[in-house]
Amino acid sequence: MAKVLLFGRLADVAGWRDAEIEATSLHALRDTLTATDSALGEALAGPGVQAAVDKVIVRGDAPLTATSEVAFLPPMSGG
Amino acid sequence: MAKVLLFGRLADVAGWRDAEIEATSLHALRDTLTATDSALGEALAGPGVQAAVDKVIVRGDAPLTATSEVAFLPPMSGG
Amino acid sequence: MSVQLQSEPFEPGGLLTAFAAGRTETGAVASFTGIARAEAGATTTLELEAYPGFTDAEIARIGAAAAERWGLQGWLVVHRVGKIAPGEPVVFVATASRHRREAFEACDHLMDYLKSRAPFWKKEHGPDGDRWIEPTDRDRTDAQRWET
Amino acid sequence: MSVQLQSEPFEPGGLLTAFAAGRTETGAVASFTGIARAEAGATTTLELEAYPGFTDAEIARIGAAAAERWGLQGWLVVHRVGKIAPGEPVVFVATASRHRREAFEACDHLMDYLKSRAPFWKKEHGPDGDRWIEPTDRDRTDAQRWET
Repeated sequence: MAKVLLFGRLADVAGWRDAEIEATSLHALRDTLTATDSALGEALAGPGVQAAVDKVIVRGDAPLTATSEVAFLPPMSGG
Repeated sequence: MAKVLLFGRLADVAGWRDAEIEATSLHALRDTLTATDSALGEALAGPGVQAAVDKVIVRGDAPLTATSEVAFLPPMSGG
Repeated sequence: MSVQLQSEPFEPGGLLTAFAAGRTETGAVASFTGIARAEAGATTTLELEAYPGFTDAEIARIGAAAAERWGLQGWLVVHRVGKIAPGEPVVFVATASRHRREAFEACDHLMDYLKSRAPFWKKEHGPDGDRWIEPTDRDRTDAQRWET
Repeated sequence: MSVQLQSEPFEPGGLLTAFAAGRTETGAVASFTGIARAEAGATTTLELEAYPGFTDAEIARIGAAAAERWGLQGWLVVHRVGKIAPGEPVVFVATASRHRREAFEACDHLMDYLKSRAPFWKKEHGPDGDRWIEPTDRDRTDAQRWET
């Protein structure tokens, strides 16, 4: 059960900001999210959206454990 | 009797900061100061030394009245 | 050498006083205060979202790099998160160095980073509803000045 | 839009608070505080001489030109005169504008002017006696950046 966090407009698209979701890898997590909510799946695949695992940006796939925290980050706008 | 003000190192050279001196023009005033104190005369003629009459920089000669204020300004150093 | 994200309003003068205190070998303190503009009556409220533990770590990394590049004696970033009313300060940056050029450039650089690329997500609540804000072209141009 | 020459110490944070207060259409406030450095134990005292009525008028003229050039919403220069102890603030400049680039550039410009060409005469009282200080080459170079 990875902890999943959505930021910015991703949370608006999904209707939630954090959830516990079963997944053993980042790719598997994306597949699960897309299967559950195609609009969110599309938003996650959009330009400039990044994923962080345990607060480190990850490109490509990564294994997840029960204590992993995964954050999906839309393009950062600055403050 | 023009009021004469010396700034920065000019006052150190002369040993005074302000004085009342009889002069009808800036040139005449410079001549009087140089005749009285040749070291001051030399300092006043040094590079970058400017004169202001009634707080306006004057290049060349200018008439002086009894209420004129003449300031001799060494190169400005900034604060 | 500090980053502070906070939802409460802050007072820039008090931050400057504390930052500048007791610096006998510092010749220069530059500061910048960014304020939420009222935009002439279009009563919008700014909302900033951060990722705690990630946003502050990224800003600290950029701050440390700036301190190294410009030889800073100190730096401070205080940034609001959450809803911010018009007229309230959003961000305060201060930098300290021996000479003024370094303090100015580092402060300017940190602000360009904070406004264009720092991990915040920005929403405007206005009379016509909410909208997410993307960085402006000028923000990108300003930030690129430092990439040489 | 104000120049203040004073022989008493001042507190930069209080000046920034007053300057930034009530600015609903200002997005950016830049400030700079110049501090007399202790120079690692060489206990020198800085002494600044101004020509009252001339020095402040010249600074006001440069401030007004900067306000025009960068579209400032406000600016403030506070400058010490007389003897200044190590660690004490010498100069405070603040600028306000809608966007940050203008506030930064105007503040930077005013400081370059104040440090290199403003009508002050500067003396250092040190362990080896007194000496008059002339502008440094770097001051001249910094000031020349604005002449294009």
